Amino acid sequence: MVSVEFLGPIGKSPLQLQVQSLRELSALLAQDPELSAWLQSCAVAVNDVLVSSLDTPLRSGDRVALLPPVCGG
Amino acid sequence: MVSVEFLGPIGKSPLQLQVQSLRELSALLAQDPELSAWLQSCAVAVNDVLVSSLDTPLRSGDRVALLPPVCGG
Amino acid sequence: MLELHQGPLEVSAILSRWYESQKSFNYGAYIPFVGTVREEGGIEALSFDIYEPILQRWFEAWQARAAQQGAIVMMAHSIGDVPVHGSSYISAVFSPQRKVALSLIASFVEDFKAQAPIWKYDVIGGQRVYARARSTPIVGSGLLGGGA
Amino acid sequence: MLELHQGPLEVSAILSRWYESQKSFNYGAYIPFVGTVREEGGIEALSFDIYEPILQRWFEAWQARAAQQGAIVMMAHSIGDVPVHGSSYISAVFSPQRKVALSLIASFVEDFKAQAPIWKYDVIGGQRVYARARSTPIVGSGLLGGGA
Repeated sequence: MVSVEFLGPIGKSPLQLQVQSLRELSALLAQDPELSAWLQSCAVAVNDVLVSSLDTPLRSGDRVALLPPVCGG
Repeated sequence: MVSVEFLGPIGKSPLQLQVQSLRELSALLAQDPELSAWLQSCAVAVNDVLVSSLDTPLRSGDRVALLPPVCGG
Repeated sequence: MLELHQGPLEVSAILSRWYESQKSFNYGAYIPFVGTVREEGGIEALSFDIYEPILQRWFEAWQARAAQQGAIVMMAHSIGDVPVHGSSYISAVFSPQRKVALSLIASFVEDFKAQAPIWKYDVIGGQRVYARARSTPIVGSGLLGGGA
Repeated sequence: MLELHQGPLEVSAILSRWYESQKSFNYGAYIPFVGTVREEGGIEALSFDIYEPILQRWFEAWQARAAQQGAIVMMAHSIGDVPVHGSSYISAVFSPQRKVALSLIASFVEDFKAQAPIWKYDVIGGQRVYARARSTPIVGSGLLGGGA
């Protein structure tokens, strides 16, 4: 199981999903109408490290986070 | 009479001189061996305004100041 | 040092504490940046969410980058509500050299605005509204958006 | 505000006083620059002479320049001796906008170093030695040096 967390303003409870890669996760999340608008503008972290490839493998216990546009300060 | 003040590290007492322009003053000061080394590196103010022309006229009562290289902070 | 505080920052206390903590270490320049909540658009306050684990990594990367120039960086940020005219953000650079310090504070603050995992909300009539139009997608955003 | 003080600056008090004086005026960014005397070359202190009338004019020109961008500048400097690890110089910018503030503090501090009529001396063994090698001729210097 991989946990997926939605940070900041997305306001959606975490999910537990059975996926092997970010590519798989992407396809799954795109089906959620509540999320599809966010996916275009979110960065993605795996175990708190930002990642840049859809081929990033996921293992059971991994934590994925979606980070919407930021504005600190 | 024009007063000429030597600021900061020059360490020379003010002079009272009878000169009509900065050009005249320049010629006069160049004769002072104590000063000639400073003239190349000093900025010049007349009545506390920095000036850039040797043709700046001087009137009686004007105050000229020589400002050597600076280093605030 | 990265500090997170509930509510507005005590600006004078923080500036003074940071200064005192470093004054014997021969840094020639100390440049803090203090961000204050502006009264505009009828807001009562700004409010902030922070994701601390990634903020901490971002900050550690900046500490390493500053250290390569002999400098150090510090940062404090608010969590939750900060009323108008309160301060929500302070960062600072200490450096032996003036030019390093001036350049570093600018790039540190700009990268903070673009990358730090912090979300801002306008508080209007007691409601918290995501400041979407003023927010910046983190570099690499949209990775999951091209999915089949 | 331009402040000249005998001896080292009370950094925390000045940063706090300036901050408090402006905190209700809706400036989004406050950036002070604090200059500290570094221990190097065996000095005990730095010492400063200031020619105040021209410094005041220089500062007023910067106030006007800052005002055109909706910002304000402040400055404090020491006269006389400032021991190692003491502060001799603080400047600051308040601005509605972050980018204006970051750009203004850099150009204000750099122009200060190049133009402000202040002379620095190393104090070594109780002697005051003009820091000639670290000093910069004011723009237009040498006017009287080409004389016949």
